[in-house]
Amino acid sequence: MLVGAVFFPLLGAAISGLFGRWIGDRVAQWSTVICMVLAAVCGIGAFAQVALGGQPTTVPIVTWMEVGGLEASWALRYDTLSAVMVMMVTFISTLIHLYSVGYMSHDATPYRFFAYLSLFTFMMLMLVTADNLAQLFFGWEGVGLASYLLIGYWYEKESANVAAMKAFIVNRVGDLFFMLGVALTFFVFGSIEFSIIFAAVPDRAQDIFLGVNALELIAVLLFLGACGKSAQIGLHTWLPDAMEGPTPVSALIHAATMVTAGVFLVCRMSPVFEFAPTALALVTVVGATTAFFAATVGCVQNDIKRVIAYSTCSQLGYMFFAAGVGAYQVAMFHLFTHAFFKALLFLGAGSVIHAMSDEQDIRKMGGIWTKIPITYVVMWIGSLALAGIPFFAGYYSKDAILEAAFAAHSPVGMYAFILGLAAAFLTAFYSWRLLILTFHGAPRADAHTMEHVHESPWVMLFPLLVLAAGAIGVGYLFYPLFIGAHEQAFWQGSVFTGPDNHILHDMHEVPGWVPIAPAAIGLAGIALAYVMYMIAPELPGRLASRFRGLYLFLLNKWYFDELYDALFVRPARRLAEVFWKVGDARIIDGMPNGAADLAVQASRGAVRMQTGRVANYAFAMIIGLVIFVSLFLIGFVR
Amino acid sequence: MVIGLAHYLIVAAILLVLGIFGIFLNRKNVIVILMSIELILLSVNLNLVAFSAWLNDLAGQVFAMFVLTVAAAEAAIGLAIVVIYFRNRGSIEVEGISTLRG
Amino acid sequence: MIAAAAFYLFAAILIASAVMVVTARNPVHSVLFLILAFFNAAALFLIAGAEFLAMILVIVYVGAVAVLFLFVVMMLDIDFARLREGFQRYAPIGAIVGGILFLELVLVLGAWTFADQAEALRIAPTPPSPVTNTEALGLLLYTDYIYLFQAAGLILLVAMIGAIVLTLRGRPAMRRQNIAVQIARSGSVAAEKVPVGAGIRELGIRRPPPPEETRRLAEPAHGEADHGERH
Amino acid sequence: MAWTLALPELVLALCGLAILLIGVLPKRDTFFPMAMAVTGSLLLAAVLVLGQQEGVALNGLYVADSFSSFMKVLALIGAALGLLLALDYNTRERLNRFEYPVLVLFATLGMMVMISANDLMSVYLGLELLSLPLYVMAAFDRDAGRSAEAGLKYFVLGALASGLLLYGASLVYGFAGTTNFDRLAAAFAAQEGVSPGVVVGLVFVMAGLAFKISAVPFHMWTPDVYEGAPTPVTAFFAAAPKVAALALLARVLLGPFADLAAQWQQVVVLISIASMLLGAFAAIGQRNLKRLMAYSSIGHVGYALMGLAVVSDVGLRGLIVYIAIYVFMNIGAFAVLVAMRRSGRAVEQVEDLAGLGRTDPAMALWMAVFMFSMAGIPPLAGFFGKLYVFLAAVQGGYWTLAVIGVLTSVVAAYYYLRIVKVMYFDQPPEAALERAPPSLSVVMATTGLFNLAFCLFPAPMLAAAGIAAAALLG
Amino acid sequence: MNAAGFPLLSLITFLPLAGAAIIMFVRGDEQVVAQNARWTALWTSLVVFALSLILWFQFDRSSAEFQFEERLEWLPEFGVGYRMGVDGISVLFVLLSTALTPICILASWEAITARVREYMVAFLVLETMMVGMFCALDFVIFYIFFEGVLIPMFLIIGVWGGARRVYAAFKFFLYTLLGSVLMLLAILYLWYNAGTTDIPELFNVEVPRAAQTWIFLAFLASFAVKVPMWPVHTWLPDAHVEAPTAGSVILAGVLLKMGAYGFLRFSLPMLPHASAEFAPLIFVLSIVAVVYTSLVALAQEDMKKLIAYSSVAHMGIVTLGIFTFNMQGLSGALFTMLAHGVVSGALFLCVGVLYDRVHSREIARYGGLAMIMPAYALVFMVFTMASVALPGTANFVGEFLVILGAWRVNPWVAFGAALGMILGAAYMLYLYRRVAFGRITRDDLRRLLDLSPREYAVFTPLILLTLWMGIYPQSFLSFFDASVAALVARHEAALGLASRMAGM
Repeated sequence: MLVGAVFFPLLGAAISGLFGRWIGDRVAQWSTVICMVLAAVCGIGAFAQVALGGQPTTVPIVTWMEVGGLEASWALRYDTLSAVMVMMVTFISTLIHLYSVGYMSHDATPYRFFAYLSLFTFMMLMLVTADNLAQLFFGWEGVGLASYLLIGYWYEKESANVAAMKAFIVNRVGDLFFMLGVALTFFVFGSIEFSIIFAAVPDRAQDIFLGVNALELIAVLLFLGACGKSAQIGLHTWLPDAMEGPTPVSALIHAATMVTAGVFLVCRMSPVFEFAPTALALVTVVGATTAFFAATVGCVQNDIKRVIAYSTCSQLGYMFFAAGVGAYQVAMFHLFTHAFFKALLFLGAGSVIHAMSDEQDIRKMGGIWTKIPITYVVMWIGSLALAGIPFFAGYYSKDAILEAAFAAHSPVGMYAFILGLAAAFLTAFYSWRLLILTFHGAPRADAHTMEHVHESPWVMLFPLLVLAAGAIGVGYLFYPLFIGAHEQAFWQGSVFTGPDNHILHDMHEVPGWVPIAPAAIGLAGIALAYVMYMIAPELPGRLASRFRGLYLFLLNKWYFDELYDALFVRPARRLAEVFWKVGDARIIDGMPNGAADLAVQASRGAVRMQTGRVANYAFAMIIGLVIFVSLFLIGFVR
Repeated sequence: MVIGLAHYLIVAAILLVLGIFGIFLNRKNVIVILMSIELILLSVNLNLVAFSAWLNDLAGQVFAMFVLTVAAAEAAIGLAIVVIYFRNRGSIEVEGISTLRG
Repeated sequence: MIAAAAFYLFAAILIASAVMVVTARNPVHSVLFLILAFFNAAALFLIAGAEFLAMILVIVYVGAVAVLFLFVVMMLDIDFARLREGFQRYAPIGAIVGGILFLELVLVLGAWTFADQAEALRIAPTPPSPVTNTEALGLLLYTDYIYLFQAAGLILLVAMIGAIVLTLRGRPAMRRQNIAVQIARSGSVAAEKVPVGAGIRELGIRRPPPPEETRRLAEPAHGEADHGERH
Repeated sequence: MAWTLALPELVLALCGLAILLIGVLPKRDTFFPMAMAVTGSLLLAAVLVLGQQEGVALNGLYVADSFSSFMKVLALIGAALGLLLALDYNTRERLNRFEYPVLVLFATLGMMVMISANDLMSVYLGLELLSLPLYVMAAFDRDAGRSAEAGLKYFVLGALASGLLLYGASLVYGFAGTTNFDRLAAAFAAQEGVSPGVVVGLVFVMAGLAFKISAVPFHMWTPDVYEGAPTPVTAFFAAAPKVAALALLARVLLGPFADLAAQWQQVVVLISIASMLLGAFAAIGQRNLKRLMAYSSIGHVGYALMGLAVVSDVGLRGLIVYIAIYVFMNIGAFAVLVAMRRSGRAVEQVEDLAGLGRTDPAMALWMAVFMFSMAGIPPLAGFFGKLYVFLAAVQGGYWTLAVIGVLTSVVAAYYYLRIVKVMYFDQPPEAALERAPPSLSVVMATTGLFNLAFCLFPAPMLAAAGIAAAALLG
Repeated sequence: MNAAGFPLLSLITFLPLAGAAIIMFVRGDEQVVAQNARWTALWTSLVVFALSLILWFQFDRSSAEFQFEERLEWLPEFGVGYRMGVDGISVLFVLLSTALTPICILASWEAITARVREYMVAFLVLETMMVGMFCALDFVIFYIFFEGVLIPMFLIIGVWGGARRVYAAFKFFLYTLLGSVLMLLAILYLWYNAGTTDIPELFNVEVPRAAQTWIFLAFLASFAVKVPMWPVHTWLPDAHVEAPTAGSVILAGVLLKMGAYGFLRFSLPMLPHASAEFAPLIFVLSIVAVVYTSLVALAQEDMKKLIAYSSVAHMGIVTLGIFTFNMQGLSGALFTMLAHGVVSGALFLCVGVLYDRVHSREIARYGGLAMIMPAYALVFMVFTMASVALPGTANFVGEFLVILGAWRVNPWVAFGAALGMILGAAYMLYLYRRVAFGRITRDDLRRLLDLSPREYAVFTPLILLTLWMGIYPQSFLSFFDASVAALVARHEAALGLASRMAGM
């Protein structure tokens, strides 16, 4: 069962990917779906056994590499942390597979899509069940690959290809630091296996490396790696572009699972982070900044999926600063709930796009809520959960995060709290901006499109409904386990909290206004959106022209892409050109070519002596003779 | 005033240098070049004879003898080559019409 | 004293005529000065006591080699004027190199001493007075040096072969009597006009060709081979 | 009696005389049988040399030892192979006069006298016995202006060189008191200092010998004569006489003048470096194959001299091995040159080889083997030649020599490669080269296989060379 | 005798020559000859490969000693002998060579139509030289094989190469020759110094400190060119671009390894002090190689040239790993060599597939191939990902270990090496995007056929190998574990560093 949860998706991927062309699209699709269902069953079983049943275990498979003290094995480490992830991933992935059957029905090569999707799931499972950093990195990069493939799934679209590449390369920047973090871990601990590392952390707490605390450095490096995968500010640029992929991909990868890998990593490495307060502060600051930054950008975007993408980015920021203040469990909880409602939002958006004949610009939508009521409803549910409206899933987790930030009683905690509140406001605002622009008002699409607006087939709606149920219920259901009363029994130490870390306790002690504030502020955001887009639709345009600078700043995502382009991409290209055309062709090749020229010159010189004249030849002989005689005599005199 | 060995040797050295000088001077005229070489050989013989006399050793004269013989043979061959060269080129000029160079 | 005077006289003439050999405008004069030089060298040999060599020098060199030179110079119809061109151009540098060489040689030769064990090293000491120079040489040549003597003989043989192979031409033009053809021949005797100068060309001797012909002749081997065939 | 020691020379001389006698009988086309007879005589002499005893004979003028045996056999084989190259070519070019093999025979006899020389007089006479036939052979195509010009240039410079050698010999004789090598060696060994006259004389002698091996700066005749002389003659020039002259140089320098090593060594080093450099660079732009081979041979002599310059048994052994391998590479390469014919005409430009890899794969293969071998690329024989001289240089600590040696070998590799390139990379012209005649194919295959297979069994030759070197160094 | 009971290594080495001889003597119609030559070459190489598998199974992985040793007298008085043997470091390279050769022959099946017989002969000779080089246990024998490789490779590039083949062939030949002749001098010095050229014996000979520097530089001249390290790498792109596909495969797959192998086999064990002294220089050069050539690769417009530059970058990782002198670094370097041999060879084959069809290597000429040739696109993707060292593929293990090893020496070095991760991804994905993705730009591309069964046969083993090496590298790592450990131990003992290292 434990093994099955991980490897069924691989089986599905292999069947679909290798034989998809021969067995036909339908067989390929359904074989992957069946495999996923099996995996989900196993995943839930594993969750029950490991997390609920309290039997953490490690399934060794085979030694991967063993080089002079470095040991890395293929093994499945099942503790609560990974069991939660396994269950969530398999479950949501199954739903999304199902959804895709409908969504991709008009595609040319669905077997390929499903193979990628299953492959991704497998990689993600490898990531979460890794028992050492190398295997984690395997999954880490594997999801990167799958993400690359899926973003670039419509490879005929140039923008999709560029986005895919960008995703991979930006991720690689993070991976670079991850890799260095692994190297340093090995250097410090002599091992990269979690069990050994965690056991040795306290002993190594005072190690100094390059003048800094080694654990701090490890934590920072790993966090930088996590930033790449989880699209934190600075390395976030790939995530909005990744929306070029099919919508189920965005739902699965760029909302529910892959992007949360960074959060997972921080939680997984919590024993190290706990001994690295500075690193944690960094995590908090970065997380909070991202939460706010992404929310501001989300407010002005016009692409339905991009808005949700920035929202994802923002929510990831929440998770990070939760982890940053030491509330890993809270971070995981938000991760868990977020997976449901964000997948729901994306799939809902997909349903909208599907209905609107692949239109993604919300300015060209509107007035369709009657035509696709189920989608409309689930989008509402998702948005409510996202905005942290009480009793929806998001409420429990988001509230907890802000409480934790407040309870940290530190400057960075307060910074996170304030920005988190602001982001909550913005979140609510853009969520309703989206809802209103998409579904209400006068139809802004052309008549032809409007005629075709239709509700999605059941195979797509079913997952939506299940997720909607999740978005409503999981918060309440799992609150006690994740951060509530049964927290200790549930985590069983798979998330480490230091002896001085009482944040889970402290967060229940915060002043009364703190738990209410997010919900209140969320409602305020909704209200503002309602005013601006429902009551006075001309207001946004006026504001935009009034604060043109700010608007453009936000619309252009704080000019990050332009900055990177000017800072890295273009210099790199120019440098490449210079290295090639000047460095290689002129300077380095100039040496051998110049030497060859010299040789030819020397040859000409040597041949010029060969005049064909006997007297000259004799002359040369005599001169040679005289020189030698002179040499002798000089030597002799000396 | 006694005639020393050095006198002979210096006469021979002068002949040698003259022979060499002759090769440069008569760049084009092969026959004179051949004669210059004869001068060189003459200087050698003068050397050998002088040494032979001063060392009281006949080996030098024997050597000179062989040199004479070979020089004669050499001259014969040389002149034969000059003749065929002249037949082919219509001149014994070895400068301007040299086809072998580079 | 007389010997010294004679030495200086002969040496002076020798050097003077050597200078003339290399500087004379006319090769015929050069040969004649060469002969003079040989005579004087023979005299120097005599003073040094090498009578046989002196005789040989006169007989072999003057009698054979120099005459051979003369013969060739006369036989080949040479445009001497052209050969003098560029005569002076390289003289200075040649003189410098020659001068250096000469100075070095003087430096070295002046330092001659009787080698330490030269007495013992001698292979063929000059025999005491009753034996004449010729006799002594003869004894040596035919006994101790028989190996080299034979080698020298072979060299002369090779020289002969070489001279023949290079210069002797078969004479296809020389009519041998072919009786069968003569008997089979019918009709009258035909008179044939022989081109002027053909005879001398058959000997392989030609006038210097005009410039354009020079170029043609300068071409590689095959053209020449054809040419040779035509005779 | 002592003269039996010189039996090979005597037999060869007698054979030569006999062949000459038979040859002058008025008969048509005696070239081929005479050539065969001479080849037979050369091989007979080689057999006799192998059975030769060691010792000094003929009033100290002649020496036979392992060194001389090795070099003589090498020279005889080189000469025999060189003669084989001429069989077809001379017939086609109407040079098929019987004097040619006879001249080869006497030249070879001259080499043997040189190799066995134990006296400056023997040196001179051997040298002349070698040189005179060579002068004649260079001009052998007497109706070709180039051949005559080559002969003339060779003769004039050769005569000058032997004049210098003689002058040097006379100085040595005068200042040391004898011309016999053993006595000279004994004298120098006993003496404290040495008279400058001897040293200057030695330089003159070296100049004369350097001329024969065409070492810089006494090389100037080489390209012109190689180009002008008929190709088989060039092949002959490039192989056997070099063996003899190098052997003689080694014997003179390491025999009587071994104790003056300090004096002559620097000259040999300079000559060696200059030769390597010139051989590497001057050939780069050459288009005429024979000229190219001339420069190449200058370079090879430079490498061989490196073995001499280090004055050690390893060095001498390197020299011996080098020259032995050189002979086989060179004869092979010239076999290809001799075989180059297009539309009945002999051709000799590099471009004429174009596309040979397609039109005549066997010939191209052998040529490639020779070229790579000359470039010193393992596993071909040429590499081993270089290996041993470099080893000697490194052992002696002559880093300058060694480094210049390896660098020039890279430069030289360029032009060898160029030939391979022309053969294999370029398109064949309209009219392909004619197929090689059987006699040449045999020579190519023999020498080619030698070059290929040398790496398998290098030990026997090295052992023989070791013995030879030991014999010379005592 | 040895573990196999018969002279296995010699057989593996020289069997191809026998095949070449057979091919040479085949006569007849050109087509028939060509076909016979192909089959003979293929079977010969397959038999050789099968024989070499004995090494795989019978090699004692726990021992650092040389195994399957053979000894024959060759030049006894010089202390030179014909000695063959493999240890953990070399055994896998023998296998790599023997495995790549049949693949190359198969890959040239239809690509080479002119002078097939000569081509196959050249290839088999090349195989002999490669295998011999890795087996040689005598320095002189090693050198002979090391340089002997140049001859067949020169011909392969020059005769069957592209437009600028002459320039490329000469550059390749002279560049590498220049390097290796300097090494020859160093070999001669060692030879003279030790009186033997037996490699195991030379390990025990202490080379004077002053001489070590010079010898190291001479070795560096040779191996750096062969590797190739920056800045002597420029011959490689030219050679790769002009060489026929199979030639590039061998060049990238095996020949580049010869330099790194040389470092491992000679520089490190024989010259420990100089190696340690020069390690910083090597690091700098390696990192420059990684960054610089990666950037240059980014600007390329020719597929092969791009992959060639990527090879330089990867070899930079290798040299870096070697000079870390620790287990991880060295093992990583070795593993990267093997992985790079498979992966970049396969990448060249991928280019070859296109070249055979379109006769162009210009990237801009292609686009949207994923649509027309899905199987090809998949294969290409696998190797692209392997080239960017995605975990689970062969390259990752090596690169990972090198970075780990490098960190132990100097974090900044590790950082430099890791920069290659980003740049490598950039240029490889950029290439893939332009070739396989995007719209189909030209109509003639629409008519292209997907992989043929023969091409499947070429790629399948390589894909399997790539994944195998990525997923279960232990079966390869275990081969050289003992040998590398011995190497590290020897190095540390020589430097007297053992105590210091233990403390870390």
